[in-house]
Amino acid sequence: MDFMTALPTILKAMTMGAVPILLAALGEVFSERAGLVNIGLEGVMAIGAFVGFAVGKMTGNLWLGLVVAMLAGVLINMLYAFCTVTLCADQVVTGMAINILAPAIALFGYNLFVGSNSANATGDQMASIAIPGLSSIPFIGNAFFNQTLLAYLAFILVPLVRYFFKHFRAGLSFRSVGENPHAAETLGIDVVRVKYLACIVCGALAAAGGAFLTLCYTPIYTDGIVMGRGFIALATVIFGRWSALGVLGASLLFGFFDGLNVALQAQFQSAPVMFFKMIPYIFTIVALIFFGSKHAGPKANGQPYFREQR
Amino acid sequence: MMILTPVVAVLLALIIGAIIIACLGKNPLEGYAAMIQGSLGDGAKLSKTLERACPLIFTGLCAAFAYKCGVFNLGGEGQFIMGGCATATCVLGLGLEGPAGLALGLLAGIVAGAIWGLLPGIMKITRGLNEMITTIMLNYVAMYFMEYIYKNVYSDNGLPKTIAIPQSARLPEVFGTHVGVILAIVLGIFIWYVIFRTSFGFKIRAVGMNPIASRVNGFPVRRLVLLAFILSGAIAGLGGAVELLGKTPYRLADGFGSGFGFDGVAIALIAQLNPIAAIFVAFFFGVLSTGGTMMQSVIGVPTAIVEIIRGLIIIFAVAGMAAVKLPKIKAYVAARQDAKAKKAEVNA
Amino acid sequence: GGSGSSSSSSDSSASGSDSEQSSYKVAMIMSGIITDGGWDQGHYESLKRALESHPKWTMLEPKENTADADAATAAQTYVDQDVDLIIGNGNQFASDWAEVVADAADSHPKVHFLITNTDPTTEMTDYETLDPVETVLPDFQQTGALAGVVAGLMTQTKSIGFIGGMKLPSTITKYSAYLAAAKKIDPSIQGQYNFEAGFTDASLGTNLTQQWIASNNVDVMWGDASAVDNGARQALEAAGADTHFDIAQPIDIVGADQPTVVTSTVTDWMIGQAMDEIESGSFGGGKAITGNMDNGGITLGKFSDKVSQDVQDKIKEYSEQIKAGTFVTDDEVSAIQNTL
Amino acid sequence: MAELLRMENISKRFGSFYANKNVTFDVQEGEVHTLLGENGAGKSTLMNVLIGLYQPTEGKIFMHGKEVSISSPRVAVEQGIGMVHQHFMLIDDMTGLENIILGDKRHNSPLLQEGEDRKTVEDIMDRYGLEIDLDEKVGDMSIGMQQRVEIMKVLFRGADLLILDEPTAVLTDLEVEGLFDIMRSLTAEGKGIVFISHKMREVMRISDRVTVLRRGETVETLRVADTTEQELADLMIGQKFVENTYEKVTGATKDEFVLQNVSYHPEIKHGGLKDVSLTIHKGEILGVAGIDGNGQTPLAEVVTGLVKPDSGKVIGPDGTEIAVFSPETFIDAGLGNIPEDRNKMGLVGDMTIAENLVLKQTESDQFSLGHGKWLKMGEIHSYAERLREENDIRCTSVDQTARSLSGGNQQKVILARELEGHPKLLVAVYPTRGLDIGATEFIHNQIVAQRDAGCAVLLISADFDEVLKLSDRIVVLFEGQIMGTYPGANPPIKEISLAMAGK
Ligand SMILES: Nc1ncnc2c1ncn2[C@@H]1O[C@H](COP(=O)(O)OP(=O)(O)OP(=O)(O)O)[C@@H](O)[C@H]1O
Ligand SMILES: Nc1ncnc2c1ncn2[C@@H]1O[C@H](COP(=O)(O)OP(=O)(O)OP(=O)(O)O)[C@@H](O)[C@H]1O
Ligand SMILES: [Mg+2]
Ligand SMILES: [Mg+2]
Repeated sequence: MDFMTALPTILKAMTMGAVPILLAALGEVFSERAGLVNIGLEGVMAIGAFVGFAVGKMTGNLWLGLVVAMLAGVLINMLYAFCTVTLCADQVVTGMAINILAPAIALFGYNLFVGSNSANATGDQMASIAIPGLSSIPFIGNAFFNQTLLAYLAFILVPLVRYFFKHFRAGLSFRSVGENPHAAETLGIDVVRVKYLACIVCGALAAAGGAFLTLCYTPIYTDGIVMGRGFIALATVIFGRWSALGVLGASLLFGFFDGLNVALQAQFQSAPVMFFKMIPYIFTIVALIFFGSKHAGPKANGQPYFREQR
Repeated sequence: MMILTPVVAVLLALIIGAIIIACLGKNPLEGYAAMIQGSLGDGAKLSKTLERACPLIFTGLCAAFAYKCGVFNLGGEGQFIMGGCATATCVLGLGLEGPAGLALGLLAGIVAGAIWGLLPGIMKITRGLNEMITTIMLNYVAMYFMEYIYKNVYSDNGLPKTIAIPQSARLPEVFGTHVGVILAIVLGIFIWYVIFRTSFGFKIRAVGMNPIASRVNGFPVRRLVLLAFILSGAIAGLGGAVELLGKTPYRLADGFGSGFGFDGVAIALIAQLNPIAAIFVAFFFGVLSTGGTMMQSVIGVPTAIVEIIRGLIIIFAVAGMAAVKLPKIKAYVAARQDAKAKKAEVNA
Repeated sequence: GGSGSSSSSSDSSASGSDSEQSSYKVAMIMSGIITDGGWDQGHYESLKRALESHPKWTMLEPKENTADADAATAAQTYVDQDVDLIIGNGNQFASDWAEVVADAADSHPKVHFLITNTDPTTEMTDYETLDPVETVLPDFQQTGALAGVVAGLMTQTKSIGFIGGMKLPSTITKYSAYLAAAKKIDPSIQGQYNFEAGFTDASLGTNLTQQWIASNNVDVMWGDASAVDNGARQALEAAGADTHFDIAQPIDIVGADQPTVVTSTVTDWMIGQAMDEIESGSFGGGKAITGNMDNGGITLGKFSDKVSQDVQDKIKEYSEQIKAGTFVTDDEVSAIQNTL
Repeated sequence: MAELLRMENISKRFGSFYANKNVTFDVQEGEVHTLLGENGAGKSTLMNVLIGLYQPTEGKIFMHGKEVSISSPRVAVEQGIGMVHQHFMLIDDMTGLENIILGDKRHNSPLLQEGEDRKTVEDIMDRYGLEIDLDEKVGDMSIGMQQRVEIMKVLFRGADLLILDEPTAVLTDLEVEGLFDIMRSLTAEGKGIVFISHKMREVMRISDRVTVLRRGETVETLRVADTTEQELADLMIGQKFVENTYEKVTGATKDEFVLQNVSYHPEIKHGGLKDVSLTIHKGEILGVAGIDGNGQTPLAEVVTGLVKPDSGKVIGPDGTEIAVFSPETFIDAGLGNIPEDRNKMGLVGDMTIAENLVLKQTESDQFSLGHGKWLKMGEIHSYAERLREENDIRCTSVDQTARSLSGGNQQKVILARELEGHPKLLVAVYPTRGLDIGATEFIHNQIVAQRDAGCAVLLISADFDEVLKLSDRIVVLFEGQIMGTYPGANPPIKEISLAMAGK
């Protein structure tokens, strides 16, 4: 394989592939910073992908599609919030149930939407916006500076999220809830409210990540379109050490290895390509091993919070 | 309380499901009758349901055992698949037949599952990697590795499936189901015994609840955690072997084991990590699966409906069990019981 | 060959009621969904076409998203309902249904099974009985050659690509015939392929096609991987819909919202023929129904305006040769097949 | 003096159990009002009600004479009530400053105003003489400084009423003096303080009034000037309290456990050991005195096998050098351990009392068949019942979780388990921290009885009185080094105090 020929395309695949993971992972950062491990990202993304697709197609307004998708994501994530925050149910299994339920709802909706009218099967796409000058930089120009607006927004979100956690009062409160909710409560921080807020942000961002798949990547919805990206987003949060910048790096890294996988598949056609397909997953593990993550994340992450518990 | 809640949860989920079905203009009662008929209607149906539940018992036990030791093993699927791969490799690769093939096949499954469980264990202990993530990643690796096995190594005439396990090396049948089902049930009881009636299980539980105190009190925590990884992997691996050796089509192919790992986690948690309860919950999942298919086809609702009902059942069960543990609800229940006791006193 | 050689058991029980039977039920079991824009939708549309010409038949709600572990149960539920024809969308059902078919042959003699894309001689060796079973085996060499002709005539860069969802014998045959036919038109044409893309990961289709466009100058794609094909079209469109073309499969999707698609190779799964055989009592015996250009099993869909009349005429001409079996020879196809 | 707070007929029920019943309590401006009571008497519960963490089942609260409804901690902050909790409410991963300004709403901006707040905090630090490293992560701070952060949190929010729940339990005498100074300057400004402590001496020194709680109910409110230590103790436990004194052993010479030149991370000033040598004799209590954070934790970790020293030797009871540092080795060699943090290190909170009692013995023939292959549940249960009886462990059943026990009873469970194994060496770290006088007496009696039975005891405690009361010999630890060894009978208190300060 001529690596230099393949590289620009790999980089393009990297940036494209990173965006949905990045969006979902940023949502998960909010969630976990508030002490909620949400393994149901995969399901929320599926809802986002479908609703974004369907509303975008129905109204012809893709941004409306995105907004409604995010609302739908929030809605489904409220189910998670209610179970885990109000009822203190186990977060892992609740998330898992969302992963079963949400794609089923999306599929059901898709059946209703497309089953009656197969013209609905293909939607519209957001156009790429090439930034003049920058987009013609060799190798990286097309990858980084010729993207859809949603992708640019996702990348711009990274410094914003970072700024939020570093310099906003609410950011500090968020972190305290994930570290020690009882302490936060004694300082007048409404722990339950923060957790619900975290779920709202998480649901919205994860759904936006899903909607990216149908609004910017391919103009169709299929059952299973999320393809494990929700789980990858979970991994990038840990790999990225619960920080926005880290998450960006991790999702780009994953995107790169996925792009490399495809490049290898494209060029070594008679090889057993399943070994190429393993690359992103194996390298995520290898990267985790080397750049380690002894840092265990927010201390109260994953634990239910009972107010009157001692 | 702990038995009543899931039952109520299931009923609630079924009621919501019924409303959805009714909205589609179908008869939910007919659907649910079909569900029961299709899964428990006669001996043959029951045995199919048991066979469907069998792998879920294994992955449920895998999750329950690991969680008891504080290990969040989400890799049941990968371990299950690797178990199947090893069994296929052992039986097909060595050309084994008869009881030898069966025994070695099962053994290979156990070993491969254990190794696939060991890997995230080592990563956790040496590098502190969160096993929830590594096990999910390893699920994908296992899935693609299985693809290699059934497409490139033991492919049946170039088709994307392995050649079938020879008749003589398959698990024998009793009462219409393969003996793997009995094996799974016996294993469940055995694991219950290990966890709740042996010193080893006692230590596993202690480590799961408080690893620091366990270490201070002289338990070899790292070794126990590693063992939990290995054993839970071995349980899932055995499940993969049993599935391959016991159930038609006796081959590896796309979709082998798919979703069993996560179902296992849900089963374990709904069963409150009790291995014996896990057997029943897994059986219920089997009923949902076979019965759901029947319901879907009889009343003609989209397949997604069955999945929605399944998701609702899990959510309601988990939420319901969490709800009864809430301090407020507990206080209410306690107050009610007090009042009852007082009434009884007055009456007496 | 359609001449029935059904076994005695199904004959005796079926023929008695056949004349009176006024309504029939058909059910379809698939691993994906009916709106996947590819494989399963193709089957579903074939079924609907068959129903239009067979008013006695009614369809049950298709069983979508059937997991491997539930394949046999799904079939069994239809057997229990005495459904006359149970269709399995693809050879993955062949290995799962052996037991169900054997049981049903005894207990429900009126139930028939049709499994598509399956070669009964190699893929149904573990069946105890083939009495109630038939398969459908389209002539994929024809399909491939049709697509190859279109690709060969449309490509400017002499570089064409193919994405298949799964490495099946049929997939390999399709691609080999595709490339052989294209080379027949211009021997300098090069082919790129991927047989393992799955059927859901649209982004893989995009990335893969982008790589081929960048590294190999591919300008015509033919896909056999449902959602993945959509991704490929996305990449073609991004590279310029005026110079990059796609050939769709297995349903006809040429239209305004598919700017890159120039035509489609359409497969019909010959379900009507199976229905006829059941009505007449000749169904069964494990024979394979072939779909080809003669019986309408394989056709080329509409052309988009990107295909000039000139090219369309040539395609018609070559199509006749393909139909007659004179365009590409088996040897030419297997020569390519041997290099894969 | 004006009334600051009045709580009237407060009741708080958990399930069917009343933690507070009809409690009435008030605080005047400029007063220190102490709440006194046994463990579980309901002191913390009452205060948690006051700051809105718990909602009272019944009762009314008045601030400055006006009835208020404190529905959440936020309301309490607005009412000028601040609490330093018994278990610190700090976020280890944040700096001192971040912990202090967290959740504060003085600025309208949604952004943090760290610079401005830092100045405010530094002003308060100067005013009350509080010393805090604002940029250090709280998790890395000493306990004393963590507590000052807690107090600063309250002051920063401008509280008029401070609640200090057992603030002295974790402090050394020196630190206690510092705290008292702060408290005095606060009351001088007219602020009111609710003080909770089990240490009678302190209560007598700092309080103006004392309210005694017993089993959730008020017993009496007294002016300190009108009462005595003895009277308060009697009121508290509801019967005559008799404090023991113990005879000191002087002749013990047989070495049971020896540390020779042990070093462990000597570069860490407050967390290492430097060239420590000490000998624990059979039948003797060796007390380790010192200000918290001078190497007590690593010392305890080395002698219980939790960490391996960087250099030096540890010689076990049989006279051989210990090669493998793991708790198992030490336990096999005859170690009994009452660890520093009973919840985290001593007990498995979610296991039952019975299970915790047999924690180390599940493989013994007494409790299992075939070395742990089959646990004898009945045997375990009756054993637990016996220990519960013997050690006065107050619980409804031995099958309830250890977590649900009060602190004193938790400590009794640990003690029962450790002593039942007849250890050769008993390591007791802060064994009575946070316990009431009754429970403290019980624990002390048990430790001395163990010594008398021939056990070697290493007592590590930040409570100087406790060290003086129990030790047969005393060593002083300062910045990871042994400053000197002193006799336990008629100890040179002055000299020891100076050594504890590094002089
Ligand atoms: N969180 C809890 N959940 C359930 N029961 C509890 C909980 N906390 C305490 N209890 C029970 O409430 C009862 C009273 O406990 P309490 O702490 O008052 O005991 P105590 O006799 O005062 O202890 P001590 O000897 O330390 O003074 C005990 O039976 C205890 O087990
Ligand atoms: N959240 C809770 N749930 C159940 N019981 C509780 C809870 N909090 C406290 N209790 C029980 O209420 C009683 C009073 O507890 P509280 O903590 O107020 O005691 P305390 O007087 O502060 O004791 P200590 O001196 O040990 O701090 C105890 O029996 C305790 O076990
Ligand atoms: Mg108490
Ligand atoms: Mg208290």
